[in-house]
Amino acid sequence: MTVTREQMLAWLDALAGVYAENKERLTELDSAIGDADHGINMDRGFTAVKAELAAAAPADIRGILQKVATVLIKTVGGASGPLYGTFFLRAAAAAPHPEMDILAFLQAGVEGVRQRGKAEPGDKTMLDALLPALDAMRTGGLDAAAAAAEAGMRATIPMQARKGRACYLGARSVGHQDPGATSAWLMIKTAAETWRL
Amino acid sequence: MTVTREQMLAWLDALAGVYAENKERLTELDSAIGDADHGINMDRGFTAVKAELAAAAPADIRGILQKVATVLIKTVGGASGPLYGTFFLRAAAAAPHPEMDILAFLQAGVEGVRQRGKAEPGDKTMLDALLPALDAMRTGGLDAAAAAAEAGMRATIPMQARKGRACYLGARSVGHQDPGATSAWLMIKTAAETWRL
Amino acid sequence: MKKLINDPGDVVRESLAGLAAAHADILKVHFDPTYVVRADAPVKGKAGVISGGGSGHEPMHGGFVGRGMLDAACPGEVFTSPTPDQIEAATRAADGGAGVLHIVKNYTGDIMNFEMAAELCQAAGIEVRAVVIDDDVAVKDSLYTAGRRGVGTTVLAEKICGAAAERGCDLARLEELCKRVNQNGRSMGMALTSCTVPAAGKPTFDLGADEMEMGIGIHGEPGRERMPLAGARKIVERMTQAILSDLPFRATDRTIAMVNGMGGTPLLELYLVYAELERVLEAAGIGIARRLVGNYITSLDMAGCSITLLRADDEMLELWDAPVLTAGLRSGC
Amino acid sequence: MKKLINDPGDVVRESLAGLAAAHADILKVHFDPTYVVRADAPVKGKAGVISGGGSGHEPMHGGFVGRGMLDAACPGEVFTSPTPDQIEAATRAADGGAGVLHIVKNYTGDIMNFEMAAELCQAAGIEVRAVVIDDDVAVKDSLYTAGRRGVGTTVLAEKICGAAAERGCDLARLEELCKRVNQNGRSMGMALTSCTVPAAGKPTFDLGADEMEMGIGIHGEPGRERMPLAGARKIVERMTQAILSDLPFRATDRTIAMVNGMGGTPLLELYLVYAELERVLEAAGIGIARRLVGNYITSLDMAGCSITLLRADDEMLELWDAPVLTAGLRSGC
Ligand SMILES: Nc1ncnc2c1ncn2[C@@H]1O[C@H](COP(=O)(O)OP(=O)(O)O)[C@@H](O)[C@H]1O
Ligand SMILES: Nc1ncnc2c1ncn2[C@@H]1O[C@H](COP(=O)(O)OP(=O)(O)O)[C@@H](O)[C@H]1O
Ligand SMILES: [Mg+2]
Ligand SMILES: [Mg+2]
Ligand SMILES: [Mg+2]
Ligand SMILES: [Mg+2]
Repeated sequence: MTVTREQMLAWLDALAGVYAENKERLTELDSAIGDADHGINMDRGFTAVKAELAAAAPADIRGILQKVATVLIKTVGGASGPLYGTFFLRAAAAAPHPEMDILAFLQAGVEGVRQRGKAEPGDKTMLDALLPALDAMRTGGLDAAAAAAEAGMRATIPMQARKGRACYLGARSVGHQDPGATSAWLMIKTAAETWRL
Repeated sequence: MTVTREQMLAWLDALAGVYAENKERLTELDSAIGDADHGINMDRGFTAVKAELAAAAPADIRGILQKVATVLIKTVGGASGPLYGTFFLRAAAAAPHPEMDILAFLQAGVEGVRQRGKAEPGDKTMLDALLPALDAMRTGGLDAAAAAAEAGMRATIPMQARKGRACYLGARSVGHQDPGATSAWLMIKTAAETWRL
Repeated sequence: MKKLINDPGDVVRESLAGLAAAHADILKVHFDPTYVVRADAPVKGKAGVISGGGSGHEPMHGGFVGRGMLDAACPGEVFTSPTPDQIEAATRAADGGAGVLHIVKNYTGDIMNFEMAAELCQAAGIEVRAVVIDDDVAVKDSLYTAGRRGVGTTVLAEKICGAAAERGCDLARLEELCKRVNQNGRSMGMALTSCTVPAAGKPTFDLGADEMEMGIGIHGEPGRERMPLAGARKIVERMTQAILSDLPFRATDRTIAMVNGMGGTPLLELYLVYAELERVLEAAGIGIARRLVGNYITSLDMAGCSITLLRADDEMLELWDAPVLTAGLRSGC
Repeated sequence: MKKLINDPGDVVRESLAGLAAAHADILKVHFDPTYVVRADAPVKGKAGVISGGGSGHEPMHGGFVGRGMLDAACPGEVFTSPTPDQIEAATRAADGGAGVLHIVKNYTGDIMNFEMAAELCQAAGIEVRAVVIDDDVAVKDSLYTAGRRGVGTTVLAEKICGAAAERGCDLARLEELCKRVNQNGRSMGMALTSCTVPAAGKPTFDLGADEMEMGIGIHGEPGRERMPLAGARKIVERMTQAILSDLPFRATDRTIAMVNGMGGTPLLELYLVYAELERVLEAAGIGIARRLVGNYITSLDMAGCSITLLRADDEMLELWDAPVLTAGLRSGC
């Protein structure tokens, strides 16, 4: 399955809306086991992405993804900034033009997050939504990926965090859904919705 | 009407109890138009007086009143410290032994407060309880004095303060009972009760 | 009540013990009667400068004891004036033979206790001059009332007079200088929350989530008016206008400006307030020659701030720049 | 939410503008990318020392920029790590040709952003060494987690390494020194109230009127455990025991002690806490050679405190006493 430059722009545009809508919710989740800013960070980042692309969208998908990466790295900050930034940086490298293969895109991005954050599955991070999504993508396509991401996100609730701020809470981190896994699910879900093929 | 050394000690002992009981109430009143410490100040002062007298009560009334004055001046602080301190200092000067005339006592004390604080009747201070008490004492005796002090205390409610902290509130000081007028009433009332003659 | 204390009745004494332990190089604390005094007091031949008042305003006054500022300070109980015996003892400890200046904030209790102490000192042959600070523009002045409160200008007066005394200025000129600082200083304060007096155990006043108090003092007294919460810009404009119109300040005036926190407001906000103050003064053509941003004259854990502006002459500016070494304020050494 | 701010999104920028306006003699603030830098940077031939992290901890880090401490600081949004471009720009501005030390607090976000920045700097030919501070004894360390948080020891490391750099210490020795400070420093914090992130608008966590959080960090993260409110003595004993047993400290150790306020706790209480700390250490035979009492590494408007103990060697003590001139910390000049 591949997407065009226009579909990519449509997705990024949709994401800005999605993170704006979920700003409070993500921040709420981060209050419970973090420092109450994840929603604010994601909203700031993707609002900036939208503005940048509106001003001047690169001619090809790789250029677009590179721009998204640098904007996120410059504007998000925190842990999620470098992580999502690296996701798009690696995805850009993996993106041939004119069209982009979704599996290759996801594979490169998730691998980037894993390398940057050095987290393992079960550490209660965004990886717990991203890795299942990647596996499901291989076999069942985007809708399956979105469903797997959601399941992975819910699976973070009983986990005790071993990475990120939440791990400072030790056992008290159990019983809360990971904010980053939630923002990651929103990303895949939005892709499945905008790229209905 | 005169009181003996023993009656004087009984009154001072009773006052320690009265201000301990009314600590919260006086502080409450001071929160509304002052700085929330009048009850704490009075309680600290008369607790110290009680301790000092228990340790070593002077042989005559004048000595007792002088001791009360110095203890209050040293322990009460704030506006009420110098005021009540001066009250007892002047009362001491007016006290002949072996017995003490209540009217002379009250007259000297109230005059001392007036000179120290330079307040006028109607300024919403302890004087508004003390002056009526003094007048009533002349004609009707101690019970009348206590009743007059209570009326004077209530009369401070509609007044706008012109002296003390409360005057910083301007019109907002109206509608609240003056804490110092209240502690002054308690003083006269307790005298009437302990000196039942 | 949530405070890092033990028995509420011991707060002042236990805190002073910590102050003494933390700054033994600068000051000593004497108990019963209680006062804070310069480690090297009395300084022979130097006029002494002391102040005092209720506790709960830290670092004022004890934190301003040291070279170039106060020789001694008398801390009363929380929000309660110190007693005459404390003030007399502090005056004796500060007297190097050239007399002692009492910097008194205009509160009935402070005035009366310092008066009684001054009588005791004079009787003991120590020359004392008292200057009353009454700079709070929130309080309408009047002959028939206790007049204005003494607030932020007290800090500036202590720094400037302390520096002058350090240079050998005599008592008469110190008195004149302190009066001049008071005449040219104006302050206004506001509160976002009430403070809680330890011995009282609950907030002195209740303030709605969307209300603020304008024109407060430093003792948790309610202010002149309660109004809907506003942004920092509006708040600073309102406070500054009240200050500027009062003296009045004029374009081309050079000022020493203080943005002071009430104790519960973090620096992040105080610097933001300072930025707003500069904007307003620039528009009015008034220059800030020197400035102080931080918690200097506080009201326990109250959230809020006060602004103080002093129209400064060359002597004041020069004295402002002189070295000062205290727990709460240090520069030039 | 009750704060002296305008638009919550502008807090950091507006506050930095105030910092720059108030301390033009000490520092400059650059925007987009945002960093605070010494007025006289870069100091030719001197190794640079910079730090950074989320805002909301004032005076750290911007208030520690100046002679004898930091050459530059990168303030992120409130509680959000700065971004690599900010860190790279600050590093360039601080580089006098002898390389730059990055003092990084151990948070995943800070680590990753400083890592990415270091890669950019190395690519640009600037030598960078990063030392991670992880001194919080409240967090159980483990190979499988992000490890301990970096808290109070960061302030001591910035002072000591800044002084060493000022004396011409080279980058390699600075790195070694900073690691030594981190290895010998331990901290523990507690909260009486939550803080409120301006952009969030409400308290990060709810705490009952008779509850407190033990083992908090500096970002309003809930602590290790919630417990009934206790008196200052009990609280200090508990915190100090956790610190002493961790290193472990031993009798005859000489320490630099910091009693730090979280932003909403007044000095009156912090000095009282210091008195309690001295009592506990005396009993343990541990000496306090130097101390710091005040608000240095805060958590917005949170009420609470933290205690930091550094087992100091002669070099650290000598560097501690060296002159420092910053907005938030000054002595010896
Ligand atoms: N090492 C890591 N690997 C992968 N994801 C991580 C890691 N550390 C944190 N995260 C993710 O980042 C999220 C928090 O992001 P955010 O709140 O924006 O940053 P910060 O924690 O710095 O405030 C967490 O919920 C978690 O999913
Ligand atoms: N000038 C004055 N003359 C007489 N009484 C006064 C004067 N000023 C204040 N008071 C009395 O003192 C009371 C307040 O005492 P207190 O609260 O103990 O002192 P402070 O106001 O210094 O905190 C007031 O309620 C008032 O009755
Ligand atoms: Mg977060
Ligand atoms: Mg009072
Ligand atoms: Mg009082
Ligand atoms: Mg964060």
